Amino acid sequence: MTDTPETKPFEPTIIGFTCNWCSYRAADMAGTARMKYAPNVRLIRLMCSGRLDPTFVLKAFAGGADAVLISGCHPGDCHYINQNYKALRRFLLMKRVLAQMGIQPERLKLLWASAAEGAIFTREINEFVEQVRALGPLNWNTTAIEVHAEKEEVPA
Amino acid sequence: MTDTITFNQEISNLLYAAEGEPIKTCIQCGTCSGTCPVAPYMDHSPRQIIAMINQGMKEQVLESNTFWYCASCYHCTVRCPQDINITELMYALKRYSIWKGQHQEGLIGPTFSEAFVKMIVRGGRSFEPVLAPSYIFSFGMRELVLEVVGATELLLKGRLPIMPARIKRLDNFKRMIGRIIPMGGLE
Amino acid sequence: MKEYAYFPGCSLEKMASSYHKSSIETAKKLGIKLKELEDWNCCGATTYFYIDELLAYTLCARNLAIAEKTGLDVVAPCSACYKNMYFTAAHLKKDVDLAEHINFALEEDDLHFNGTVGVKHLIEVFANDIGPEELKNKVTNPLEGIRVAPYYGCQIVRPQKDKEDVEQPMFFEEMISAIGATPVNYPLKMRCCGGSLIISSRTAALGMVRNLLQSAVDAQATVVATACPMCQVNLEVYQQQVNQEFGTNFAVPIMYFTQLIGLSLEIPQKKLGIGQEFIAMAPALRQVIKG
Amino acid sequence: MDKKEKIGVYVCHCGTNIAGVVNVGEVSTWAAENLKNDGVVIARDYKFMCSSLGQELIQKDIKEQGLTRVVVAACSPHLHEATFRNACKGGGLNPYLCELVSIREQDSWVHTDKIAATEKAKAILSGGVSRVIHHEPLEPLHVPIHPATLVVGGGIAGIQAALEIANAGFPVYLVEREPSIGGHMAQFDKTFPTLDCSACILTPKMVDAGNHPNITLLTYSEVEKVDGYVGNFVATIRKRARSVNEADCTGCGICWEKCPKKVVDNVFEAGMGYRKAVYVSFPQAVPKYPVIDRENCTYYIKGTCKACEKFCPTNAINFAQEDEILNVQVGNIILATGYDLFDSRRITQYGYGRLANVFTSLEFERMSNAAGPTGGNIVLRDGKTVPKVVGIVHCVGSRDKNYNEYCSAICCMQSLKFAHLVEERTGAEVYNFYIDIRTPGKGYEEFYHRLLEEGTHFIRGKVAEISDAARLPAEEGKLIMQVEDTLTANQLRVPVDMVILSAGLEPRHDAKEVANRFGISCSADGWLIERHPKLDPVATVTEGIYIAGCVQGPKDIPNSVAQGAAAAARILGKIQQKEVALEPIRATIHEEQCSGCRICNNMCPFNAILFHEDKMVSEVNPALCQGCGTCVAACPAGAISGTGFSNEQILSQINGLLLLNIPKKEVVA
Repeated sequence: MTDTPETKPFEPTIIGFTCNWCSYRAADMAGTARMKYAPNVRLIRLMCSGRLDPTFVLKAFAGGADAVLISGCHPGDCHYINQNYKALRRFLLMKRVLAQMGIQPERLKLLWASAAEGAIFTREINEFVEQVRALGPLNWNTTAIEVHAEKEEVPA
Repeated sequence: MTDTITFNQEISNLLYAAEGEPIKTCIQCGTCSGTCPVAPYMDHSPRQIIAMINQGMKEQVLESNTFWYCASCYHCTVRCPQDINITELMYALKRYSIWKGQHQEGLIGPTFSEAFVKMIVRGGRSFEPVLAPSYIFSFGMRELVLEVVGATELLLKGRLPIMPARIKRLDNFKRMIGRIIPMGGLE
Repeated sequence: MKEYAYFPGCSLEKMASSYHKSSIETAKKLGIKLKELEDWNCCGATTYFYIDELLAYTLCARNLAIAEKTGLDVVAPCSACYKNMYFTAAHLKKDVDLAEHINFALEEDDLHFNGTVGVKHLIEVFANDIGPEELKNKVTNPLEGIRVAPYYGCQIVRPQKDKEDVEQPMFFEEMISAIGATPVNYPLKMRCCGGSLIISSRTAALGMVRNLLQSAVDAQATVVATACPMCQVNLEVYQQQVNQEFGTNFAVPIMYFTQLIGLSLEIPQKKLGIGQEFIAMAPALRQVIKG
Repeated sequence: MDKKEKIGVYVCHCGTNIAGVVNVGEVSTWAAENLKNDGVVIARDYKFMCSSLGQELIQKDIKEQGLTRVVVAACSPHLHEATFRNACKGGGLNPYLCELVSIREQDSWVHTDKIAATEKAKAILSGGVSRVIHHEPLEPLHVPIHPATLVVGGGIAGIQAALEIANAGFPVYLVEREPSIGGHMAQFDKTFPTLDCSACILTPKMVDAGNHPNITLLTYSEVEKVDGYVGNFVATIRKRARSVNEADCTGCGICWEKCPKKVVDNVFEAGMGYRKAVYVSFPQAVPKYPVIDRENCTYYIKGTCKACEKFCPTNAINFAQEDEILNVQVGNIILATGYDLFDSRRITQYGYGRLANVFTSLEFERMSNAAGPTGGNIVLRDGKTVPKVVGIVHCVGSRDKNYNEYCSAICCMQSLKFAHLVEERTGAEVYNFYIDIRTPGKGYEEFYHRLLEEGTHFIRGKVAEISDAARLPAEEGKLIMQVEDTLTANQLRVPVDMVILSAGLEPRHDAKEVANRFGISCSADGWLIERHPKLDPVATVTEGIYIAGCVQGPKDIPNSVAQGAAAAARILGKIQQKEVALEPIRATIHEEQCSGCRICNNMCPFNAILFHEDKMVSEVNPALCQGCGTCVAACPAGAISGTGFSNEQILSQINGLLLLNIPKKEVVA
């Protein structure tokens, strides 16, 4: 594989939402164990995957992300009893919404990872990055940022 | 990318039915070998075969009779505490061994399997008498006599077909198979 | 009238024709129609999986696709056919890529597998869809005094399909009780008979047959009942060789469960294929055979 | 933003942990130049930000430069968030105006490409800067702590916890479902590895708990409901009718002596022995009062008998007694509800329930107990034959994905103890069938060695099946254990007279309901989840609720006792502080924006949202709210904001994280 400037592979940018208790700790665990994964994912910590507002996903896509990862505790393991089921429902809904907006639903991924599953976290991220790389850049029309109510000043 | 594929991975890749690489998770508890009704006839117990795969002992594994003796009874599979589909693993080893053309001498299994498959590919259905000549050369004489005795009795009782049954849409059937594997390999 | 798509499988065409006959007749008498699949092909048995996994799935998928066209669940009387079809359907439903690949091949025969067909073993139809209660009500000739060793064999419950008990199921026993016979409890009812080894590893297979027959005889069974043509042939045809090999003296009739049910429903012996066997069933059944 | 924030950025080298992969100098220079418009006035990198010198650096800048926000790019917030917040506080800045972003666990430790890692660090830092602008100064919530504690479960862990708290001078309610406290430990004969008698060491503690002036013992009782929050819980407890007036009963035992109804004791005697319809669980029961088992009592079934009433010298029998409902107020709760034994019937190939001489571990415990149903004689199910060969199966229901994947931790030692007792009392030959011998505990490995010296057979292999199918004359009338000796690769058929299944531990069958009732959660296995598996093993995510003993996971007696004591210590610390500070991560409903749709009401798993019928708006009780934010995301009117995780904070963080990509996109478009 020789990379000439023209064939340089596309590097996707992925925004990942993690919950404070399981998946963020899974990421910590991956770090502590020095597991290696692709540097394309940037994480945002929420207290719970149930906090995930669909607006966040749209905002990420509008802001230039090529894909979004949502991750939380395994079903049944939620630190807030069962709020990750709400994340699951929102995830399924978001997939449909994305399809209607012309974004491949495969650009949104849901990952359950417990605090001990750094290896799973690592593996899934690598797979997801490859999957998104195959999908190519999103280039979503950034005017779609108007779709949602929030008006943000984009830092220059 | 620079990693060479291990024997464990090669076998795992042949395991469509048992996703992933479950062989690695074996804890060597011996449930499979304790359960196996054929284990006393095998040169290595199923548990040892798994350990040997994980150690990359390819030659020794292919030389063993273990997987050819597997009776596909799935008793080990339902008991395995690690959810390893051991029976499917034995299938994978058979496939690997046939593919590489490498197996213990004097085994009937490989020849028989190939003959059987060729027959289905030709006619769509299995038929027993035709099989005999295909594997005769690898049969011991005593077994051959016994087999003929059995077959004759079945024939006398009207329980063996004289003519092999064929399916009707044989051409479609052959083309269908052609889309999965190149026919040259088997015909 | 309940209706099923019926996949007889190669052995039932001739070798196990008595199983075929007795299945059709018994089912008919119990109000179940078994409609044979048109132009079915061999399921590949276990041997096919030795050669090429994908090809094995393709063979089964063709039958499943043909069955799917009928809109009925497909029933297989042979345990190996059943297991192959069941797991092919399960894998194809789970793995869209696999299904796509195989459907590409099926196009050659104008077929498509959608994953809607259900797969059942013939014994499940009798045990669950009819059930011991209804069976008991329809029995006119209870097989009293017949001690039957129910032989489950391997691939009906193994590998696990759902949440059923894979170690000590009881549905066969319940069915035997329903027709008035006595199910005997013997420890090897779930053990493999070595059927798939009889050609390739005869010594091992004969030993397994011996253990099984011994266990049934120790429990004073007069007949062994099976639900698989491979087990039947293996246990019956090779009994003589077992006797030669181990100096034993077995002469245990190996019957299909449908033959036993048929007798209890007073279906004529001939229609049940009784008389085609090597080890005569008549002596063991003397007390219940009418006419 | 009306007022421009003054943000200080600090990039940590963490020695070479970060600096070895991320070019920290480049990151801080980049931040100083490119995040100027966001308000970054100073950006530094330093070898160890968490050191006192690093912290002083921040404090100095806050004072001298008048920083209003601080962003530290270092390790995971789970490690040092509190450190940097405290540093800010020390510098005079509200601690919640500090943001720690992780460029170690999430960057330098997981990537090898230095350029990519440096770019990612910039993005992470930029996200933190964008976020911190929207931080608000917060104060921790303070709530008073009620000095009483509720301990649920009267096994050894619960007893230990109750005694620790009571001895420190604070009131405890100890609730137990069975008629007596004592738990599983009361059923055991000997304890490993010292082989001291279980009852001898447990009974004094039970008596202490029963007599302690600070402990209110509520046996034959269950907690039905818990309301409130840390410091101020109200527990509703059902005290089931014993049909015996405790004030009058002397525990003399005449009632159960005279009772004509024999009942198989499936609880204490594990089905091996009998009790009467009026009974105490065992002779040393605490409290000493019996209960009438109404399901089996002749009087409750047929309306006649009353033998107990007739003979009771103090007229303590009260057939008309009704369940009592108590409401108790407590500041903290300890759950020590223990475990259930794995049901060995589930492994049908081991034949338990089908083959008479297959015993469970608990049956064996009762059998070997001198006070048990066989008077301590180890005999077959016929009650008289002494076994000559005994097989012990390890890992029954444990380390098996078909049942429980985890290791039950106690079975190896338990099996060794059984092996020793069998040999000592019967002289029988003992076979241990194990997968791995696990003896991590003080004196445990030494006990294993003792067994090896005693000549116990150890066969490494998981037993495949146990049957009575004899093939050889030597196997006639025996149980045959089929197993591979994995060390020699031989398939063995070992004929034995008796099999003991060393069954594993399982979560209580109702663990999920209990967890729900107390507002905490179970792992997929069903054990209750601790706040942190290493650093906080007895607390839970719900403030004020602690767990101890096997309810948290399988463990032996010393560990259960340690956890009971640890949970008590945590609570005593809390009680002595008199009030508790809570993280101010809470949801708030803006009344003027609330449409009263009530969607959020049912979303909340902690029932923290109440609805004001009069004003038709919902309100969050900040003491109950745990801050998960689900309601914030769900509110269709956007009327709920989540402190610390507000929409503005997160949306800005997204923007910040993507800062480096935006120019690239524009070029492409």
